[in-house]
Amino acid sequence: MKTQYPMKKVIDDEGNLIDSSYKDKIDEQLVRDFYYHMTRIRTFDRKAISLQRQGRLGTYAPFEGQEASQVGSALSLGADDWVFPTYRDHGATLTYGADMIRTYLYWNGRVEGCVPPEGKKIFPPAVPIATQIPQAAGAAWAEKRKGTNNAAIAFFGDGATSEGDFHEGLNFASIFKAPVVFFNQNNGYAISVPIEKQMNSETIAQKSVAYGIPGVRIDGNDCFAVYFETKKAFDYARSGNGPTLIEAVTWRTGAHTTADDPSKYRPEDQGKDVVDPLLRLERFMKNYGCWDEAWVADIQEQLKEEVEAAVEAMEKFPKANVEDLFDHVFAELPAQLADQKESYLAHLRGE
Amino acid sequence: MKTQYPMKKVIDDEGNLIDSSYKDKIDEQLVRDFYYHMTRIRTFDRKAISLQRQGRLGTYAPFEGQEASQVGSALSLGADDWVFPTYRDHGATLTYGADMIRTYLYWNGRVEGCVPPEGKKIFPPAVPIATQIPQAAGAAWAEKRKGTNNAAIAFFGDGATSEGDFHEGLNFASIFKAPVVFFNQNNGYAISVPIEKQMNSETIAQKSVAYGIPGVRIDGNDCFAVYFETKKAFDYARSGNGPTLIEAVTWRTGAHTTADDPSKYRPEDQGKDVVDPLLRLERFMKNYGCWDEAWVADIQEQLKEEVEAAVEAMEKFPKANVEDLFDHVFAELPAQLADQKESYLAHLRGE
Amino acid sequence: MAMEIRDIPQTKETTQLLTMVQAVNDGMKTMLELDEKTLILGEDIGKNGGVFRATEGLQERFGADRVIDTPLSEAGIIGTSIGLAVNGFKPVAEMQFLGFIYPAYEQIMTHVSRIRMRTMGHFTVPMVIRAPYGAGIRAPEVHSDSTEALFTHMPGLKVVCPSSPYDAKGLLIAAMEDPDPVLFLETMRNYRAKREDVPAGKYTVEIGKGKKVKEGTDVTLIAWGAMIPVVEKAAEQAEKKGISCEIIDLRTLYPLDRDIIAESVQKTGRAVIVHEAHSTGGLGNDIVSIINDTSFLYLRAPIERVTGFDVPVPLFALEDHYLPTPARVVQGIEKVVHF
Amino acid sequence: MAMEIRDIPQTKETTQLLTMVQAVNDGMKTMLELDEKTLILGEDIGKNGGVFRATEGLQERFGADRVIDTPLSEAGIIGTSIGLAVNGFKPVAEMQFLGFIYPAYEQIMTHVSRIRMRTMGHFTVPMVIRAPYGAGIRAPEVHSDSTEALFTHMPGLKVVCPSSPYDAKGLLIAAMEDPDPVLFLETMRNYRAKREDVPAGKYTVEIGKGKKVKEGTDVTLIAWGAMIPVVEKAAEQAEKKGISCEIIDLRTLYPLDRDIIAESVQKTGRAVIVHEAHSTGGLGNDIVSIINDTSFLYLRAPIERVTGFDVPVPLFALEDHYLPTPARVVQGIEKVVHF
Ligand SMILES: Cc1ncc(C[n+]2csc(CCOP(=O)(O)OP(=O)(O)O)c2C)c(N)n1
Ligand SMILES: Cc1ncc(C[n+]2csc(CCOP(=O)(O)OP(=O)(O)O)c2C)c(N)n1
Ligand SMILES: [Mg+2]
Ligand SMILES: [Mg+2]
Repeated sequence: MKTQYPMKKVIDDEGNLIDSSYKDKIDEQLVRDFYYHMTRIRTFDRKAISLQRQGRLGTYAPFEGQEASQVGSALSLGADDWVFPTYRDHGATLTYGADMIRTYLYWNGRVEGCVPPEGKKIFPPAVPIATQIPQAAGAAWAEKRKGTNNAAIAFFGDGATSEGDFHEGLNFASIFKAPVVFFNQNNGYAISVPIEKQMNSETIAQKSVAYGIPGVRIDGNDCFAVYFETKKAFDYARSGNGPTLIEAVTWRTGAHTTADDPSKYRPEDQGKDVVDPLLRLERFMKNYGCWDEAWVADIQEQLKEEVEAAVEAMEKFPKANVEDLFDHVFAELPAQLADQKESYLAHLRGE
Repeated sequence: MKTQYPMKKVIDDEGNLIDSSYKDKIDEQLVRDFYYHMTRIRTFDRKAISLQRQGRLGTYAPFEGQEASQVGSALSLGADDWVFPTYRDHGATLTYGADMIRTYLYWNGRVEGCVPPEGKKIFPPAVPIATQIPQAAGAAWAEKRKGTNNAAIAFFGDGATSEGDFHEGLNFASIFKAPVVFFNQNNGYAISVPIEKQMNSETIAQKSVAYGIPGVRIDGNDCFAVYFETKKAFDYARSGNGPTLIEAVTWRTGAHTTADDPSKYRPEDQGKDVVDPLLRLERFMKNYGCWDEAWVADIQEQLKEEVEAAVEAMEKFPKANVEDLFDHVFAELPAQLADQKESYLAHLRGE
Repeated sequence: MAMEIRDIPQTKETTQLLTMVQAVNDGMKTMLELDEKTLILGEDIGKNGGVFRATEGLQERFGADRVIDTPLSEAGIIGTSIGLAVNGFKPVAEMQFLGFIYPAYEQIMTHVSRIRMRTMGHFTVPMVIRAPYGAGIRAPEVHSDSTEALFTHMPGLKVVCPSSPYDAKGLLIAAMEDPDPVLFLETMRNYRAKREDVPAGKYTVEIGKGKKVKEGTDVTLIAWGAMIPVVEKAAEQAEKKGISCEIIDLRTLYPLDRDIIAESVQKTGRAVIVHEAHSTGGLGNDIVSIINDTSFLYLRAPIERVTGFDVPVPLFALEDHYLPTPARVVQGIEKVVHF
Repeated sequence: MAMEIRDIPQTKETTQLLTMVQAVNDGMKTMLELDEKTLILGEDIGKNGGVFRATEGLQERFGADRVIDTPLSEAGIIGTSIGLAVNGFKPVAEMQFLGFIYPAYEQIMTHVSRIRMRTMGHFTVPMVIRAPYGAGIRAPEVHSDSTEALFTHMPGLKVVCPSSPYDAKGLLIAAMEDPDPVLFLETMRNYRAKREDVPAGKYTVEIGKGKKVKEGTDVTLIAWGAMIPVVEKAAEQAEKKGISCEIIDLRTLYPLDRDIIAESVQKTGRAVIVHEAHSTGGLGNDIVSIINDTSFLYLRAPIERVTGFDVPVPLFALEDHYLPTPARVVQGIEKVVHF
């Protein structure tokens, strides 16, 4: 089966363009955008881990190693599309326009972190695995019904494909030809469970056959492959053809979350041969003469500042308001809940 | 996709053997067994409908038109295999050895109808759609663990493939190589919803690709194709290779249940071209010189008597015992439930 | 208390004599006409008109694009309805029977009920989930569950359960206009039990308000949905024994109308709660708590609960034994009155 | 009342000082050794030893064939465990968090709890479903649910929730030997809170029996699992104010130990029930009903419930406000005492 789903690459590990048909599609601005955003989210991510270690952030899910997948797919989105991320896709949402301060707040247990900037249709991260998949199908279907040209993307991991919601979501989307891209990041593990214990199929892409939709397997550490294939899937969706399943094969460099210790379950040498996606892009830039040391130093400095400022703002953010515990459950507080709120506030006031 | 899953047939609509490789595998006893059981379950089924019309049975789910699928698959089972049927598979369970009186009792709302004969591992019918699929995988897995040569079969309809449990069950079975046959009867409808509104794939067989397991599409009205392909799947399973997904394409001649009116949703001429599986077998028997009028008349008479006797026994069965409402919820009645039972029995006694 | 807010009916003069299931149908039809964002989704709701005919004629009238036959996939129905609802539509999703809602439990529990709170109101899910419920019609296994309590323990979701055609239409329209998700339970047993004058066009019955069905002085009977006729019969029999019963139809199961319960129990000093769900974990216990919290000093006898037993709803040969009967309710009434 | 039936421990003399999570681990280890039909299934329970290390070392010791890493598929885990259980095995299925059990809700609700009744005992499902539950450890969203009440309204299933290492091991072994399915809830918050002497080898604590944790005369405090330490602290504070508290640890949530509740409340005349689940639909209401049914005439004040609020468990910045605190419990105690 595998052979029917070869892995698409545009550049190789050494940063050489191996599919010349893309030559004209790649311009310097695009390459810089990739590099900028991948650097940006990595800066964010590493800072988050260090904050967590210092006790300044809650349990955190890092995405290092998956930057090409997240940036490539996020940059292929249109301005008015819907994004349904998981807890590991804040690289993608930050790239798409999520607020950095609020993204940190989320990882500090602040509900404000679930609220996207006005006009950005970014759903809060799905924590129960795979539940966002039918939701994305529904949101996309709604766009189609409204006659817009907008689409949706659902992010999910390899582990998510084992859940019933993956199946039901893809089935619905395929039947109603919802303009949605099912973007799978296959990082080889669901926490500690390697992919061969999660499924008997050799690829995730082949699961598309069950729904009669296109399935593509791409090198998820090749930002060009990710970007162009996702764009193609969006074009296909916007043209009324329905969903595509994309399997972006990638690698989670670090732990599942800061509460996890991958040395317990990953063979020591596993992943050693994976070339870091940012390094791969750097090699490409060097190979093709668009590596600019000064620019790189410049953005690194700028991004460090952006991240530091976001952390500061996060830490200065007004304290969590206990009223928010009660006020957003319903549009209007039911009487009993209003009583609970009232008497708890009185209790806090020492009454 | 469809072309990758052509429909396997052994005999055609006119009863001609179209795959000569089966010539030596078919003997007269097998043919007679098919004819006997298909006639038997049809007699049962028609009687059930007529009983329901007379108010002597509850809502009933008929299977007329699907006899070749049910008998062919049931006869391919080994003596110690597990059967996980739906509410429409009592043709298969009767053939496999379920008690006819109890089968009628089930349709009269009697829990005794869920109890199989000792030694027959027939699970009660799955009413919540697709839930039996992971269960069958589990029971089969248990046989494998025990090192027996036994397997399991899960029956389910086309509609069931839309549920998450279908997906999760097949995924588990494929990973753990459970000796189970997933036997789908694609009768074209989930109640009123035609298959093209249930799924975007052209076949159900192709859904096997998602699990890296064999998928076969067969003519479910051809008892030979059903029998030999299911047997093959069992051989494959018993040899340690894991599950197979079989799509038996068939047709539900009548209503979904006696509470349903298919004229509301099925085009009048749909299904008119489907040759009744029993007639098809009769043609085969006539074509190949094993049609014996006297024998047929004989078994018809005998089966009529068997069915009448079963109906009589069902109607003479001891009345439902109210204690059974309480006594089988737990191995031992918890105190509160014992109180509920006690006080209700007292209430019934007029205390 | 038990106020009903009615919009001016579209066709003022007209009322129709409708059964409950027809009233439900009429409610959906009314809103499909008035609000183009309304969508109906479910299994067999199109040409077939639903297994109980609740959606009869709607697809023909409004098209297969608004009255949508879905695949057999409850999590898929609710999951996509969430996407439709956050993106501007008002889905009314039918679960064929309440006993088949469980595959969608995760979507309801972790998303339908939580999206507003999680996003501080940025995303909301104004959807209705309709489900026929309850025993007593000789349905096959698992078709007869009455598990409302599994949904009242889920903050963020409202639960409504009318017992009459008038309330059914008015509450359904209120649910469809509610900014929050509503589970709308329909008693199959009384789908066609009686007809009632139902106004044409749009009107609403306020969610969260019970209704006093009958005035009385000796004991308060509290019930909803399928149990209202049972309680009414019991009250009749009790009156013959000289016991005057007040009957409260809760109509909304979350949020509960505490005031109507307290007011009545404070008057009568005695309460019998009747529901067909299991005793343990049933909503009756919440009502006992409400009475404990509001009316402790008024109580002249322990509160009685007459409920389904703590056993799965049995196959139908025994279902009449599972269900509360007027005789069992009368027994409960006598117990509290003669305490 | 609160009897404990102990089998003779295998290694008589030995006890170990264990935390709750170690005791759970030890319970599984003990039964994996004694009963070859025992299987452990779940996500990340193998090499990883479970996200809380509850299954640490078990796969290494008993093999990947008996301690089985499953795909991320709760309905699949429970569905296949049903098949394993009816076919002779004794599966212990781990749900990674109680908040992730919902995808398996249909399998539990319509099969795990009903197979015995449906087949008059011909097929049975002797399985255990383990799930860490509750808030208070700054876990991410949905990881902190305490929704035991969704499972006590499901006849056919037992629900157990220990609060101490000793009870945890004894009840877990009892659950694994029970002929019926048991949901076994583990308080994450107290997984490592204290150590206790736990006998080596096999012993059981009887399912269905509460335990009197502390004698007292003025008020009965009823709680379980994660709330026991909270209630203990509250009792200490109340004692300083001269209020003598009796504490009941229910330990089993279905079936409830009615006798221990009634006996204590009849003595004290006052009750405060504490749980972290939402108030509406919470098990506290069942306990109020039990007291109403058994001890009406003994009550000197309305029963108080101190519970989680009727809101979804919030993201962790607000979770301490969601959870009952000793201070809130003391407030409840004072309310009933000074009624
Ligand atoms: C329904 C459900 N079950 C279990 C979990 C616990 N859990 C969180 S992440 C995870 C693994 C997810 O793996 P994958 O989908 O591959 O995504 P990745 O973490 O690798 O990005 C698990 C089991 C959950 N969040 N939801
Ligand atoms: C979970 C669930 N949802 C809905 C139903 C109601 N229902 C009963 S049979 C059926 C259609 C099943 O179709 P299919 O799987 O094709 O089997 P068939 O009836 O054609 O044999 C439906 C929707 C159910 N039993 N279970
Ligand atoms: Mg992964
Ligand atoms: Mg069908």
